[in-house]
Amino acid sequence: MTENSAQKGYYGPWGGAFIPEVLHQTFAELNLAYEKARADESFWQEYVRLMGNYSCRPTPLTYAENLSNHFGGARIFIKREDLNHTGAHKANNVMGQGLLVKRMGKKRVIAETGAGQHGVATATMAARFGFACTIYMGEEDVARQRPNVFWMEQLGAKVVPVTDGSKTLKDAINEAFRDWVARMDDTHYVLGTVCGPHPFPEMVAWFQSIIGQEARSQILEQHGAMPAAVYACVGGGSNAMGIFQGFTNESGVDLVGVEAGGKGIHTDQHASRMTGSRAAAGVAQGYKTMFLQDEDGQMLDTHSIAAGLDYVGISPILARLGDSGRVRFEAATDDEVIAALQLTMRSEGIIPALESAHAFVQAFKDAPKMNRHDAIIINMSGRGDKDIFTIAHAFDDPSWKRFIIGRGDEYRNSMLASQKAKD
Amino acid sequence: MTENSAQKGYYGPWGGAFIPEVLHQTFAELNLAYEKARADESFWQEYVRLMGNYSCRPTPLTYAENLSNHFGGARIFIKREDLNHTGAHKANNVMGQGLLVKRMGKKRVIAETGAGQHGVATATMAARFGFACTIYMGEEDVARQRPNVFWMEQLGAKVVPVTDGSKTLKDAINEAFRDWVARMDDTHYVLGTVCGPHPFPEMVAWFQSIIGQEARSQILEQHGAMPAAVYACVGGGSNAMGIFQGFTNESGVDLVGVEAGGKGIHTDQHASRMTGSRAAAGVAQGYKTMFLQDEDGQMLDTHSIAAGLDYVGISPILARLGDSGRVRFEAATDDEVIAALQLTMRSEGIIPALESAHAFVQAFKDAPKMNRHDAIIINMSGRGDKDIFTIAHAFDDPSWKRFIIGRGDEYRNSMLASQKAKD
Amino acid sequence: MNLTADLRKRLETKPILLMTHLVLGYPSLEVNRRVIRQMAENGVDCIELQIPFSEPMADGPVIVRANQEALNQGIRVKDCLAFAEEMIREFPQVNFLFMTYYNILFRFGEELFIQRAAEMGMKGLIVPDLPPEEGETYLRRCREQSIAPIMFFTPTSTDDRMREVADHGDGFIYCVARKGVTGKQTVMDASLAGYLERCRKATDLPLAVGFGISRREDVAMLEGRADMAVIGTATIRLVDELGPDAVGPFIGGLLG
Amino acid sequence: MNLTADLRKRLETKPILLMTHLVLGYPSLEVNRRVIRQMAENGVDCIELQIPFSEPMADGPVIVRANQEALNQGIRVKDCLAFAEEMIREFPQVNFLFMTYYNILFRFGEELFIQRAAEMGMKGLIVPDLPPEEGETYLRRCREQSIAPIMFFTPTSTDDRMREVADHGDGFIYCVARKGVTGKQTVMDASLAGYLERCRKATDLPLAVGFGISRREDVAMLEGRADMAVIGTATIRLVDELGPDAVGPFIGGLLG
Ligand SMILES: Cc1ncc(COP(=O)(O)O)c(C=O)c1O
Ligand SMILES: Cc1ncc(COP(=O)(O)O)c(C=O)c1O
Repeated sequence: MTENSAQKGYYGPWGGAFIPEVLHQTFAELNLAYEKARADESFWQEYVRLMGNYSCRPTPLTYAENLSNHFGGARIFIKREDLNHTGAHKANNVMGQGLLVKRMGKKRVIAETGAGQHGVATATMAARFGFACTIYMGEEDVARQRPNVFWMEQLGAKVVPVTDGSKTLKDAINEAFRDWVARMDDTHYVLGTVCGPHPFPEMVAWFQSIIGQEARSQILEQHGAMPAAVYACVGGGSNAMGIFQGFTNESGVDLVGVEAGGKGIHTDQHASRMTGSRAAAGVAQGYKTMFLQDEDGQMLDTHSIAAGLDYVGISPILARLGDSGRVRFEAATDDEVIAALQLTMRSEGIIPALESAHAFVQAFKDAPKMNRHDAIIINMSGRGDKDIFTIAHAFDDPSWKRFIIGRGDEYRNSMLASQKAKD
Repeated sequence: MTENSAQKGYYGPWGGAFIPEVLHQTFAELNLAYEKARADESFWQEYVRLMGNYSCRPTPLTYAENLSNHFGGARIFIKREDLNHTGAHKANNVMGQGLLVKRMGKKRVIAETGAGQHGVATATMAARFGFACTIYMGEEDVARQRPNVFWMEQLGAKVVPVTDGSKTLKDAINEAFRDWVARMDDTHYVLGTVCGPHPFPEMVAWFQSIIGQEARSQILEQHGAMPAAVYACVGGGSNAMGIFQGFTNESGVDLVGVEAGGKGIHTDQHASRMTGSRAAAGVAQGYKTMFLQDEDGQMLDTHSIAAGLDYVGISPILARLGDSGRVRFEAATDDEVIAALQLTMRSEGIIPALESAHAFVQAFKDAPKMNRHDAIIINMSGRGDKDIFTIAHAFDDPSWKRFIIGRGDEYRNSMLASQKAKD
Repeated sequence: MNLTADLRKRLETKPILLMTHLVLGYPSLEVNRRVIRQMAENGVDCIELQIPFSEPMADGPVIVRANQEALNQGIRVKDCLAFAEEMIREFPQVNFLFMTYYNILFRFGEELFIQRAAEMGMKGLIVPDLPPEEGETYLRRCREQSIAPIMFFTPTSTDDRMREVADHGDGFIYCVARKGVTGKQTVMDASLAGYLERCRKATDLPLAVGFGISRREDVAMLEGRADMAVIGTATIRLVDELGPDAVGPFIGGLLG
Repeated sequence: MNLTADLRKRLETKPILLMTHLVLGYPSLEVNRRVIRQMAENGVDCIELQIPFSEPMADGPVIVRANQEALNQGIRVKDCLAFAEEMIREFPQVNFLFMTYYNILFRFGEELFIQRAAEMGMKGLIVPDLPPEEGETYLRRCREQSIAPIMFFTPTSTDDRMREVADHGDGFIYCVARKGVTGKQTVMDASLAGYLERCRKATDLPLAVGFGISRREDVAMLEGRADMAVIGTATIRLVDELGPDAVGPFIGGLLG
């Protein structure tokens, strides 16, 4: 690989575009379309208009008075990406790429999805833009995230269960690339986060920067000063990059990325690349970054209570910002996440997605150490009601279990009955 | 009863405040607080600020280009109440009443809920304002709407299953009143729609008028003229009243309220008060309106695929607007609702709540008969992902059924296992 | 003789009167008939006949369920009227009152209902969801037909409100002993005593009070403070558990 | 002799060469050994030894599963290197190449890996996810160690791109017959023929082409159009179904 890290698509040693030759032309065209869009102010205006009209941007920056009082330290503000159409920041990226696809004249989009959030967002965008849509999703995730699969299908997308590898997100990404190399002429691959080969990290970060732009002017208006710190959970890193970009130039603002600590970063059940010691530099899925991998370079199985954080790699841009110390990385365990989620629900009437709740965990650790004239922002990347199956399960709610058992029995009986009627 | 229909709280012959004497003082205080708030411009400003900061008002008015092209008639606009915090217009009313409760110095709120939407919204408001909260919900609805019950409980509310009567919404309302007559000193009853005794219809309509105010200026900005028609589903009537108020003075705007036609308004399984012939004038639940009732005045069982429309009464204000011809009433059947829902999902990437989909049905019937220079607005009162259990069931999705059966079996086995471990 | 006069007359010979209550059609009109006989023969002064309604908003769980059961068994308003007429004829020594919710009158026709009730000799009407503000025509028609519209005092009523309400009422005032719905126990304490004093000052009409009365002592406690003790859910529970024939001894016991 | 020269020499006596492929450790190194023997003894010119990787992005389902199976059975990179060394020693008549993804080299140490491969007599490296733009040091080190970095032509490559890529390559050019991943059948049609003509014009290096070749006719079709036929998934399927001993006759049959 090149040693010239100032090359396009590199962030320090990270990034690049490790793509099969058959995609060379496709990426050349994509880069061109992206560069043109980026240079064209009207594109961004169209994007902002679309997000204002179809989603509900600007999303609010909510002052969490009760949580602030509870911790007695910094004033806590919450950036409400949960209020986006489809319930998460993923909408920003897909709608932006949708506009680009329209410009490129392609008629079909594909995407990978883990939790299903990016899949639902992409299926939504495809319905709105009139594109054909195929979503690749690990077979395990298909089984775990049935509600999202249902919605993707209802939105007109074809959901293809991926049966290779660990049958989760990274395998879905591989499979999406396999589709793309066969149908690059009419198809665009809507990558869901700030990872993958250049220009994806840069492009997705650009679309997500709308979060930071808004948050910056909102905190100035509401707090009258820069925040002391900004917290975001980090799966691939798109919501974190989105909000951080509003503050990277403000050296006084502590940017904190929170990874999935799973059962603890000293166990082998987590997905922390920048914290802990299971990750190392590597090249996979088209880019170079810190990957959770073994000594041979084989990717490891990961774990998080939040499906959207359960991924082996991390944005090359964030890896760089971590190296340089501009972004501080922390990890939150599954148990801490559940506790933060409960506190937030009861204190503010706000239900963060399990992913987002990771950011809340670290903010809650830091807030009490700060002063009342400090403000901190938590990026609430999505809403938690999508996670009912996981959260009710994690809370071990007996009424929920009885409800599901009852429904299941009903379905079994009705299916048996219609079976018999046929025989 | 009085024959003077110009009396406060009356709309033609409809409305009034048929309350037990024990609530006389409570209503006197509520009326006073409400009148004071209404006269105080800063109250409305505080309300608008709260809805802008905690929910995401103004909600967008989305131009549905694909649906417009599909029908080839009027330009179809969708008012996006689904993008509110908690996913429906119910947030407007509860947050408004929350502000009022704060002013009145009460510390506890109670509410009825059918589908659970208003219950979740109230529990959310209570968490945010720091009120104790009890939600009354028919036992049947508790069983059907378990996800919403789960969230209400997580938000800190106590959910009380009501085992009387038909065990649905109307019985929950009765039970909430029974709570209130015992604890009126510290408790406010957050009624969920534009029904019940005065001042509730007027007050809830006031809070919901924010929808119509926004929609009016948005359609002028986007379409340059008044719409030809505005469509809203009608359960109690709050989302309809909310949007209609932006247009009642514009005589050229056809205001269309769509009721639950259930299995057909000629069957006895529907909830249409203004269409069909099962309703008659009556007095119940504290107000006078058209109720679905038998010759003796006993309320009838109702049916709708949409739990939020499954109610015996209708707003007295809407009953009046129906009598006067200002609002046209139509009914949509369960089957029509499913078809409209599917078309909307696939065409626009938007998932209306089953309730809201009723409005879409009638709009889709009318749009093709209009011209391209006409605009119509559909009030999308809420989002449909809350309805996954009902929608997946209605669509008879086999993968969904298998998923639920599988989960149920898992839970059964783990419960049996932990049972055994205890023995 | 109108209801108020009748009650005053009875009070000349009794320290306190008794009003009992039942839900028509629960568990059946046949049982109602036997219960009413027991009540009448044991000296009850007034009997509330509750016409079932599907939305008994102001009632507690026992009565709510009785309403519902009666409706489930198909009781109709016209059955209730016919039955009441029969009871009035059979037990002339008792003052009968209809208790029900306003929609029952409204659907029947307010004027017609009041007229029918008056004609059959019904002494009063108790309609808990019809405050005087909503009852202008109702109150006028009751006056015209000389049937007493029973009004309510409650612990939340101000003195002014009591006087205002009493002005519209006739027969007696139904004093709600405490906040909440029917069927719950209350104790006689300073606050209840003070409340009853306020009631007394606000009107000349007899005062009826009930708060889960089930023993002789409960009734005795009211003597001197009110004019009539109201037995609400107690008899329903009794009939449910021991059958209609237990009602007589129960009533007898209450009067000591 | 370097790889290109070796292939040119073989082409003097054969109308077309053969390259076969296998995934190391699938189903086991033992079976690999037997398969390689069959290949070598039946005149195969080149063998691709694929070092398994957990993310085989550019491979089709059959090879993906083989990668995974091999990893599940615990194959390590160092086992692959040792095994390859042994094969090179045992079958000097065959040109061996490593095929793998870049992370395997990267984690091992790019320089070290290339050096090890060269030292053991490996003739070339095929790394499908390392385009020349990312392979500056890789290409330099391959040149230094005289091991051929195999480059790809694809149907989407422009003439300019082909020339550019060929400039970086050595040994032969791997001409991807069609869009999509490995393992799918393609037919020889005008468009494929035209594509191969473009490939030929873009480079002097030998051209290797594979597209689901499984019969003598498939190979024959390539004669005159390409220099080497690549047998990819066909042998894996064969071994799965009929065992390693079926490979010899199969290869023999391909050459007619
Ligand atoms: C709500 C939510 N937050 C966060 C993430 C993690 O992605 P990223 O790190 O790209 O923001 C996901 C991914 O699915 C998500 O759904
Ligand atoms: C999404 C939604 N729409 C509509 C309704 C009906 O209520 P209303 O007629 O008061 O708007 C409900 C009630 O729960 C609802 O949840």
